[in-house]
Amino acid sequence: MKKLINSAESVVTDALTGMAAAHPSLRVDPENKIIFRRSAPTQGKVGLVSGGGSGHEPLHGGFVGYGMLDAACPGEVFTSPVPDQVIEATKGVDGGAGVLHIVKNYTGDVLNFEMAAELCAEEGIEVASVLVNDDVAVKDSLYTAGRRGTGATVFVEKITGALAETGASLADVAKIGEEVNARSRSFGVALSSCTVPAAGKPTFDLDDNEIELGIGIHGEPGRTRVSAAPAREVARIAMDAVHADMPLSGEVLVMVNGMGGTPLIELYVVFAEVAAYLREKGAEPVRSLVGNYVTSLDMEGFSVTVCRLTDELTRLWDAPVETPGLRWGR
Amino acid sequence: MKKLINSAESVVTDALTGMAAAHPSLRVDPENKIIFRRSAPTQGKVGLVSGGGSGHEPLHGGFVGYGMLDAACPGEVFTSPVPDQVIEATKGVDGGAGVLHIVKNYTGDVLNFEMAAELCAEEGIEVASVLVNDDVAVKDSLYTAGRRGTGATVFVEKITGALAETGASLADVAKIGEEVNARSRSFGVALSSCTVPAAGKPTFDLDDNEIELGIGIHGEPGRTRVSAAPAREVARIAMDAVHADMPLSGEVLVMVNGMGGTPLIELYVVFAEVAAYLREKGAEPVRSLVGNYVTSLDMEGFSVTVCRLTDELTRLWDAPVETPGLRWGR
Amino acid sequence: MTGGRTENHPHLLGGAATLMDAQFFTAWIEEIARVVTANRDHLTRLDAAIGDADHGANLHRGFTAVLEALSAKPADSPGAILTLTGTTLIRKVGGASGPLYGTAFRQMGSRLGPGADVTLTELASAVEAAVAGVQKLGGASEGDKTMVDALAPAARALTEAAQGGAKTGEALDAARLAAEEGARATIPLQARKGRASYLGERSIGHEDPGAASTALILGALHAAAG
Amino acid sequence: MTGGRTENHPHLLGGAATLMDAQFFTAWIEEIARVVTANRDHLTRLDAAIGDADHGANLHRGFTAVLEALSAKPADSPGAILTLTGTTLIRKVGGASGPLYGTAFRQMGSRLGPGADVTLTELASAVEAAVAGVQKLGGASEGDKTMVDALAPAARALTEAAQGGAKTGEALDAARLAAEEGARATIPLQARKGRASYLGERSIGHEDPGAASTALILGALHAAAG
Ligand SMILES: Nc1ncnc2c1ncn2[C@@H]1O[C@H](COP(=O)(O)OP(=O)(O)O)[C@@H](O)[C@H]1O
Ligand SMILES: Nc1ncnc2c1ncn2[C@@H]1O[C@H](COP(=O)(O)OP(=O)(O)O)[C@@H](O)[C@H]1O
Ligand SMILES: [Mg+2]
Ligand SMILES: [Mg+2]
Ligand SMILES: [Mg+2]
Ligand SMILES: [Mg+2]
Repeated sequence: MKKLINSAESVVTDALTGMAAAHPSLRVDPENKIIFRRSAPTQGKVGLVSGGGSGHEPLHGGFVGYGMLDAACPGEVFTSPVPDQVIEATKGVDGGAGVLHIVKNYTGDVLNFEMAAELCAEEGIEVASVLVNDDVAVKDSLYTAGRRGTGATVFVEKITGALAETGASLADVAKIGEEVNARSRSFGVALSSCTVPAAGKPTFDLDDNEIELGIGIHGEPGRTRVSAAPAREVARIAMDAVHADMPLSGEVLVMVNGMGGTPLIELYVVFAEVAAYLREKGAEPVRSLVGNYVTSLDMEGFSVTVCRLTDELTRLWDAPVETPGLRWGR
Repeated sequence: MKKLINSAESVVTDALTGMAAAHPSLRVDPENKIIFRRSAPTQGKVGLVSGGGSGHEPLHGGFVGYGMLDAACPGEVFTSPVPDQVIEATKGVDGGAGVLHIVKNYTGDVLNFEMAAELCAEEGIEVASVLVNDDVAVKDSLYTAGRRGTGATVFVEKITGALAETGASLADVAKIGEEVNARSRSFGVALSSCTVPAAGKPTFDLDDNEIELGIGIHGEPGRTRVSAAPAREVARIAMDAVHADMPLSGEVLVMVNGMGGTPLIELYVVFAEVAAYLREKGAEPVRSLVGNYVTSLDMEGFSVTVCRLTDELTRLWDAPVETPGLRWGR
Repeated sequence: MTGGRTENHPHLLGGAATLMDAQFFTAWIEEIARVVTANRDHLTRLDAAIGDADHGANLHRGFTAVLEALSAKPADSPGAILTLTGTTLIRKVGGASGPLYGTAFRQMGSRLGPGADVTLTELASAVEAAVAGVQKLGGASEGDKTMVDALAPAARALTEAAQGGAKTGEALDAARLAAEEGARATIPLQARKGRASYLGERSIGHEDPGAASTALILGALHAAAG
Repeated sequence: MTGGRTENHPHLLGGAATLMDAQFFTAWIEEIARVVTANRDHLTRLDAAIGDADHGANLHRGFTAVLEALSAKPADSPGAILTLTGTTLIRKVGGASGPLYGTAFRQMGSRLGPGADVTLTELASAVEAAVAGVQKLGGASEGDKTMVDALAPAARALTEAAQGGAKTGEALDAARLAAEEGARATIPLQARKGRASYLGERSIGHEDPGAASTALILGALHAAAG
């Protein structure tokens, strides 16, 4: 394993130190591992807190700022944050209008955020939460922990963030978050495994002619392994999975997301295929993101996330945002 | 080799098709391989054209838009564009105030842009050019092709772009480009080679405990190979090389740039070390970029670029920009 | 896996009615920390196969913090020791195993209450409370391929041994064996909870990391008894 | 490397004064396209060692386009064929080798002018013009480890052979040998031009890809003569 780190133990803290140095608009607490807007809390505004294991950068810390999150709690690599972090973040962003937790659906994230939410509620902070579970590769049934939260998290954070800036109520902000989640689906493909620093070697092994379909964002192996194929076919497999679960139509927001080790030139090649697929199905990609947004350390591969827009969602997507990872309109 | 492409032959065209689909603000000509602002040319404004081999995305196409380039000409992977592309781009952005070519100092780029500039001049378009040569790993002497242009290209494109929007003259825009280049230095480190699609295998091989110092952005091997080391030491080697060539002081703009295969979490770890180094030398990183800006396909590694700011340069850096790769202020 | 023992309480092997004190529970926690560290890579490898390759690192971080917490403010009763252990795990581990193991230890601590000495029957009841706490929080049943598959049989074995008047040493050995067997028995199962459930049928053929660490924790309990 | 020949002009082996016509130059270009394709990976590997691993792909793309251009609008004189070749290389290759080889062929074409037949002396002068064009554009001297190291000796060998009254076949063979020797002689050199110069001393020990492709181009010239 070769990585640009000082040690597996310090990687999260060291990266937070870098974020603090790079982004004066953020207030970073590397000790307790919390990233706040420098101006937090905003009085009268619903506070937005998200978090999860590290290794998915820019998610979540890179989405703290005007029009998106108020704070993020990064855990150790691929390990959900502990309740203390979430509690401190929640208190720190409470501007009197309640706090929304945006939680990706993993057992660890759910449990830790729930414990924190209970304690915050006991201390009189109104907390609601949105659970993101967009990954169609997981069968959602009694026989699994439910669908994973992946790419749609970016959409949920952006759109709830935009609505929160308008002074909307906690219930309304939570509601739109759920709507975005309900209208979004994702599917991921890996060309290589990632290497968790503390583990020191790849989580799984792929032959030079194999790819892994339906992967998550923690190096969990996917559901099937197939032969490597041209981008056109791989994109079609991913989009077929999305389309089978949520028929594609109308105006959509689409993200072709890199898993961390895949260069932008390849993501654009995939995006071309995804856009062609959408048009073939009668859907129109009116908004898009192409790049690294929800990564899995150094994994090579991509995920595609589609959200069926409404006029309101499009308007909120277009609203100004000013974070290290997403910025427009100011 | 596993890549998200359809074929080595079509990768550049396919990626351009993706860019066209993703960015309505651009007018992309995948056939002739040119990326224009949709609104080009802007009458009365100096037109800015850059270009170079593909494989460095978002450079250059991702920097086309308000406040930065008017057009970009991507060549084949790691191969400078041909004069025809540059000529068409130059004509397409000429708004009557002349056109600036921003050229990275490689034999191929220089020759192809020069040929194009001559032909454009013959057709009555005023063309000036700025040569970017910021890479301190190359000894600039009679015995080399001169220093390579790498990370400083982003700074030159941003700052000349900002000045051009003010209606400044071609001579002034060229002059500030040269000033940015003269005040900037870079150094790159690879943890792995890249794989050129048409070559099908890594350009060079590195053992699991080796890193390559002083690499460029085309998979050229660097000047020395050393044992892998903690980020702190590697960052120090890079910064020592920069500091030895251009003593660091005052307010600086600094970019920690990923080579394509390195995740953001590691780039932030490096940035923390770079910022600490700068402060140790009495310089202050008042502006920064951390991310993938000038990549080398799927190479793992980073480069660091430092520009010693002036008040004017800071103001122009802060001016609004709206491109797929850099955006703020609008 | 690496076994072994740090501190012994040979007197515990004496008879059914032998009491377990704060020193015993401290020895248990220390032994857990030791075996977790010794098996850190093993647990991470198990987690790499069907999860996200962090279970070893998570428990190592957690029990390292528990040792620090215990030496910073020594808890004086078995219940207080286990409660502090659980609280520290919740505060330091994260992931799924942090809240789950944290709850397990906190449930044991609260079931034991403030008393200075613990009988085998009380211990069995505490481990039953741990099982109930984990199941309530995580919603897993036996057979879902989780830590419950090792913890629940261990609780049953302890309860049966206590009811049957077994000696403490024998009872702890039975609990250890039941946990180990439960962990091994997760291998052919398809996961229905936690991260491994995403794999569907591909989770079959691998031991659940949380069940494996539970077996280590029960092994440490036996080892602490000498 | 792969050698071989496509079309032969056995009459050219006849005597010093034999003339080379448009058919001969077409055969040369076709033979270049063939050997470049056959040696594509070899050239790319050479470029990987001290450059950016694209030289084979670049020349393959370039000469494929040249073949298309020649068949789209057949040029009828040697000079026109070489000029079209050079122009096409400039328009399709990019990189350093595109303008340089493009200029080399355009210089040859313009030196040969519109005549239908070319003498050995005229050919030698044309290759000298190619060398001058490449040197003027790229600024490289012999010994800088570039294509000039193969092209310049080949031009000298041709000129000497022509002045010495050699037969065309012998002269082309001498040029080929000089180019091959020149390419081989780049191995111990440290590069001072082009991408390889960035490597400093590490460029030593590798053959320059452009010199290697020049040797192939001169080999194709000899092969075209039969
Ligand atoms: N719902 C659940 N109920 C009981 N145990 C669970 C549940 N979900 C996960 N686990 C246990 O947690 C273990 C994984 O712990 P760990 O790797 O530390 O956390 P994470 O899965 O968040 O990375 C699994 O092997 C399993 O035994
Ligand atoms: N200044 C120069 N003068 C002559 N030949 C040069 C010069 N620079 C580079 N070359 C030749 O070009 C070759 C590289 O061509 P190619 O790989 O196609 O272009 P690039 O270096 O742009 O990738 C080198 O091997 C060398 O022979
Ligand atoms: Mg985890
Ligand atoms: Mg090249
Ligand atoms: Mg895990
Ligand atoms: Mg090359």
